[in-house]
Amino acid sequence: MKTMSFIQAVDDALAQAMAEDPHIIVFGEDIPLLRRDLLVRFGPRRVRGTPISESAFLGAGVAAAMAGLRPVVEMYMVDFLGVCMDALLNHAAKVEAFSGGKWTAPLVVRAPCGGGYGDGGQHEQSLWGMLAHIPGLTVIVPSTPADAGGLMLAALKQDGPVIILEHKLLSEMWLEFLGSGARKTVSFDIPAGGTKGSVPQKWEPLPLGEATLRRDGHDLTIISLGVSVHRALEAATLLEAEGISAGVLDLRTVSPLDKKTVCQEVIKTGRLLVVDEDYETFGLSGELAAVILEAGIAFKYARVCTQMTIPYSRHLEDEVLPNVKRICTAAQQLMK
Amino acid sequence: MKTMSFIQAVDDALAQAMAEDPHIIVFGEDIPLLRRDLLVRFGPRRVRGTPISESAFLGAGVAAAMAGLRPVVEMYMVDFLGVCMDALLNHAAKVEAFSGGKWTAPLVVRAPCGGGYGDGGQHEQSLWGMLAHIPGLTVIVPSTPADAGGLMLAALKQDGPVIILEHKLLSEMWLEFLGSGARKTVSFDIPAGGTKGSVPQKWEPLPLGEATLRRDGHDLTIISLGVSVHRALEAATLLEAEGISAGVLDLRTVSPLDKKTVCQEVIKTGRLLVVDEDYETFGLSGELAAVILEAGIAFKYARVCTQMTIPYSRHLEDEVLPNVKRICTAAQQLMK
Amino acid sequence: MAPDLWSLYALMLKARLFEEAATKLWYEGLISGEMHLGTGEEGIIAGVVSQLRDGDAMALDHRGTAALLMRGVDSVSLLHEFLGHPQGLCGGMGGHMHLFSKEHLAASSGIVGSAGPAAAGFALAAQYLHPQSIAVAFFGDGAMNQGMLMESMNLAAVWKLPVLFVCKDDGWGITTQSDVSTAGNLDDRARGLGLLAFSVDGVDAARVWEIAHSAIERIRSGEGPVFLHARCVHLEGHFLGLQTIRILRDPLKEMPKVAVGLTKSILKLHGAAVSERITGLKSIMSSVIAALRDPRRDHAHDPILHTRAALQSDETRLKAMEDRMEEDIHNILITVLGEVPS
Amino acid sequence: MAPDLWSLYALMLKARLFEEAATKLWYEGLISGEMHLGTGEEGIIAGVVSQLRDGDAMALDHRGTAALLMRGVDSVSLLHEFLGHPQGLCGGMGGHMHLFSKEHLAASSGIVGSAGPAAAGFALAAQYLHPQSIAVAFFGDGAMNQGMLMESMNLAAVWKLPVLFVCKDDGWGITTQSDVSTAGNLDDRARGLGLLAFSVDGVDAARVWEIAHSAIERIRSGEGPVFLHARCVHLEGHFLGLQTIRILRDPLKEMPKVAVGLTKSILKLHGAAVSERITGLKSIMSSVIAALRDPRRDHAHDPILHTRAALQSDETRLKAMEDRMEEDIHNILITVLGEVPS
Ligand SMILES: Cc1ncc(C[n+]2csc(CCOP(=O)(O)OP(=O)(O)O)c2C)c(N)n1
Ligand SMILES: Cc1ncc(C[n+]2csc(CCOP(=O)(O)OP(=O)(O)O)c2C)c(N)n1
Ligand SMILES: [Mg+2]
Ligand SMILES: [Mg+2]
Repeated sequence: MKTMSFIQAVDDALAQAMAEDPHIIVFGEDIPLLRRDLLVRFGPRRVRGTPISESAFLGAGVAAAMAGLRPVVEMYMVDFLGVCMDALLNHAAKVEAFSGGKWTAPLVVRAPCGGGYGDGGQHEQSLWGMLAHIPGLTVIVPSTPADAGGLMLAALKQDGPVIILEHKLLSEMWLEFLGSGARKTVSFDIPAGGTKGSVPQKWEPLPLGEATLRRDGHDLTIISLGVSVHRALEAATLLEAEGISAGVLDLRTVSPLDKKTVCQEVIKTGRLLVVDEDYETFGLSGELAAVILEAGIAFKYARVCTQMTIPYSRHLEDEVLPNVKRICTAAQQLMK
Repeated sequence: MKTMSFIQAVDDALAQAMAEDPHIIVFGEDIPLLRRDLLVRFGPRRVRGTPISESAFLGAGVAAAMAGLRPVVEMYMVDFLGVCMDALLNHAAKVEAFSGGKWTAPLVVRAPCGGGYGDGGQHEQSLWGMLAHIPGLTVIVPSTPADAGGLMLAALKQDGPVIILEHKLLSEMWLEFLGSGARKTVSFDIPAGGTKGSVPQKWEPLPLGEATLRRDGHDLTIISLGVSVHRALEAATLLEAEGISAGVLDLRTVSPLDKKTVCQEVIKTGRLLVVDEDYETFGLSGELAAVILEAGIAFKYARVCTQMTIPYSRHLEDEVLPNVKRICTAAQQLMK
Repeated sequence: MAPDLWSLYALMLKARLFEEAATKLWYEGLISGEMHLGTGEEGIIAGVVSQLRDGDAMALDHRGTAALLMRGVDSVSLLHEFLGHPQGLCGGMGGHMHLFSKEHLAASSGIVGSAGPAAAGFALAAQYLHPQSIAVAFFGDGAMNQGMLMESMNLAAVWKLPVLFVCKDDGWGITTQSDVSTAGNLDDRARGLGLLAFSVDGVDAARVWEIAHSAIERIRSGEGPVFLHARCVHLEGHFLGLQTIRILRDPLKEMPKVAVGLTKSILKLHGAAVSERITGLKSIMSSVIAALRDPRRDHAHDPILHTRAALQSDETRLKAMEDRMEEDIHNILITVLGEVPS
Repeated sequence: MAPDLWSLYALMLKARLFEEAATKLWYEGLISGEMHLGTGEEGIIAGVVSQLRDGDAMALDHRGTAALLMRGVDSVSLLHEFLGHPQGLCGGMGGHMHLFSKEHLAASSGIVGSAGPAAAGFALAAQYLHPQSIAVAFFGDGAMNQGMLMESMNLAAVWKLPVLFVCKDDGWGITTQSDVSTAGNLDDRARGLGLLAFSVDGVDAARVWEIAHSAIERIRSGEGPVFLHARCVHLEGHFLGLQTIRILRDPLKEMPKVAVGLTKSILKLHGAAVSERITGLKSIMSSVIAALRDPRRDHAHDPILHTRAALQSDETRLKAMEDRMEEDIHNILITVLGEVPS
């Protein structure tokens, strides 16, 4: 077993795939610098920088995928999908349906997401709930290096459009690039288990739509993803001391959702606490409630999510994003 | 009591407000023709056509609202918000938070939505689930002329951004414009109760975030909005004949959601059937499940929504959009 | 090089007859939704599409029918698609605004401007997979104001992508005239985005062919994208049943529907000063009058008649061709409608 | 008309001292997130903002600090905001990329290009509410490739909106040089969108003032939008701690971090041919070397030094002004930091 950082793992899996499949190309703003290792290994033809025009290059990625390439299109941050949502909503996600199943757009969109380092509300969103609302998109949110690499590989073998959201707190590269690299005076609440970890000798694709149980528990089930998985695990340890046994299920993919495992775990405990860094309403936390109710399961439910625009102030931000304290309080409530 | 068509009601309420408040202006593509009555009454200064550049004019609407106007910005169809989602996601919805509550963007976005007339998957979406996911937006989906007018007036008095989605099947104007006006050979499943109805002598704003019970029932509660309310009412009549008493709650506003009434009704019947023309996953139907569970209510749950890209073929389309038959079947299942 | 007028004529006629048939079916209610015809722009489409080869791609807008037919998509499967038939080109899932043929590397979209990014993406794939292949984007003058289209011109220019951007300029976007919605000059705009720009009158398919020919040669040789600005007139207006056109064609029937509201609005208490209301009324009238004066009513703008005139000397061959094509479309209709349960 | 050099200098110096103070606080970890300075573009900002009046609006990008200070936003409340303090301009909710002052009709945004639509909207409101007021959009050269910005130029032109579009062209978008990302010519592009276009070297605040002055007169008189293309050099690069700048300033420390990965990538099995890998390596090196040759290292590009040179003859006044302003910023720091619990 090797050890890798989160971003190393994604890039390493991508590099492995690029070595095998010459159809994979990578482009986005500043990519020559940001993916310089890939550029040097695979050459400037396959690793390209783009103008600041997301609608053009994401839209081009969709069509290039239809025409036989396998583009990995990088967005600077998931928040900026606002300027080019059309390419995903009305094109990538619909090609397969529109063509009567005869044509697909196998592109991978890579975007940093998430907050906790003080960049403010236009740069720290999660938005996977919004993206997963669109039929035809696969949405991946890994929480560990091993998952990040394995899911990247799976994305590159998928027959339709896939979005991989990489949390900036898990990525030393992003934090260093966004300013921490120049100063030792800031520190963020970075989950160790997510930023570094063991990875397989050779990458194998992980199945898409399979959640994984990070911790077993019999009193309540915490379902989460991304950085929040680590917050949930921390909370579960604290809760254990209080005699509450909390399981933690890591979804890994938002869409497709692993309904089977979700239901199985909630049946076990009868209590669900969703911990979701994305906005609370009309998103993942609601969908989980629906899916379990549809299965005819009776359970108690609570959620800890982001309820408003993320504040700039580090202090306010930490309160607004799901934190260990909020998770513990919600869990205690749920046990009453 | 007067009688008006759905679109007449919206335009009439808007005209009443424009007569009172000179800060209201209206713009969008082809608006001089589409809102010709408003143009003639209020002059070309207040009713303007725009180039086909949604990002520019929706974004301009946000800033114009911040600077003291009250723009009503029209999108040709809600689907096209894909090209300019940024203006709502990262600007309109966030001004208030970003400014520490000191500044708001009171604009009203008007957009036709919905399917059932054969325009295909890029032109018949609902998307309110996606929009309501964004904190800071008010999302309105009226189902009758009286509500449409009253809610339009309320939107024009609101202190932040509001989106009103007007279902094309409820709007003779849109159907006529989109082609039916030229041929008598097509007919759609248009709900009579939604397209014409009595309206107040003078418009008063309706409260935002208040659902209304269209039909009382004690076996199950159907929660719906827009055209689907009428489908639900039709289904409820059929169900009654089978001895199933179904209530129908019309949400009217998606965000803010009338949690109180929603919970109250579901407590009454213990069964919830959501009928939602928007995409099924990660949207309204899930949020309703979550809200009721959070209130600690135990209930049975099912949903009839749009599960995939809407097909062009009228036949397939009718199966994919929530229809009376699917509603009845789901209700019967829920009673088992 | 000179184009073969006969084959250009054949391509145009084929599309015209097909779209005329579709028009009938639409009026009969057998085709649902909106219906945007390409009648009037066939000169542009034929002049460009006739030069495409295997491996070339097309990104189409809401008027993609003619381009697909001329590129060789089967008429029966296309008509099936219009009727929402499971055997249609897209299994009835797409309809006339969302036509896709993987075999022909052709994709349509109803989102104005999206042909730009799509063509850039097809061209990017061509750079890797089929050097010397190109991608064509077809779009209207209204689309030139859509950001993503301008962005994609810049992208194509900096990446030297093999794209021919074809603007079919009919001077309108639905009911809005371009001179009130488009500032500056489209050719300058394209040049400011790094493209070579050429202008042509699309009524003359042969002239389009010639200009497109040299543009495409340039593009194939890797010298980067070109902008082809081609004027045209859409003979049926924006889409079938467009209100302003209806008013023109049947004023007695259609005018009252419109006039009642307008008159009321002129008289309503509260509102703009009377003078401003009159200005408003005038501006609406002028858009109807503009449609009246619309060159679409002048046969001189029909590219099919234009090319036909040049072929008229060989009347026998012309008649034979026209008869054959009429029979073809007749057979297609029989094939397709024969199956449709009445 | 001629500008008052002393007041231009005072505006620029105020912003510079403030941003230098902010830099220190950022390095000390008291300011979170990214930090984009406007140091180097003060000549452009001062030349334009000094001409704004009550009722005029500003749409700002990620470098809005200088413009807000020069427009009269209180320094203390701005610094409080940077520190995330509840008494900050935005209650600590916005931070340096999302600064809003309703009183000054000024709004910033971190979304590249969004200053275009925002300025168009402010100008639209001005048309109704404060005729003769104008809106200014400040944005970079990279933003010129963003569709919504180009769209908004066209919109402003067809609606004759009173907007001054100011492109602060530093030749870079983060680590990408504009000559590889921008095709054509920005002035032509703006003209193709219906705008008048002027070019100026932003190091010379007085020259900016003059050109902006005539542009703004024109705009106030209702003749429509103008594009002002002003070159500048960002003395600190894209944002504080930019990697390429770090490598330049401390190669012994920073280079190994980068070099290890690059060397490995050169040697890895499977991948491009060696020649291509070398090309790739060269292209990365050249972006570092471009930063090395970057004019930002040349003091001749500092607008503050440029204007100072013209004032040097009156050394006493200059010293008095500089001393006073340094004291001001010192006091501001004391006020603000005095409250921050250490
Ligand atoms: C993004 C978007 N905005 C608006 C529309 C509605 N719409 C459909 S066609 C059209 C006019 C297009 O004009 P032009 O590009 O000139 O093409 P033409 O119809 O004249 O051929 C508009 C506004 C749309 N489909 N997509
Ligand atoms: C829509 C969007 N895309 C990408 C980014 C990331 N980004 C922030 S600043 C920047 C570069 C902007 O370049 P320019 O407009 O020239 O301004 P400069 O920083 O050079 O002053 C980029 C790409 C963003 N914030 N928004
Ligand atoms: Mg047109
Ligand atoms: Mg720049």
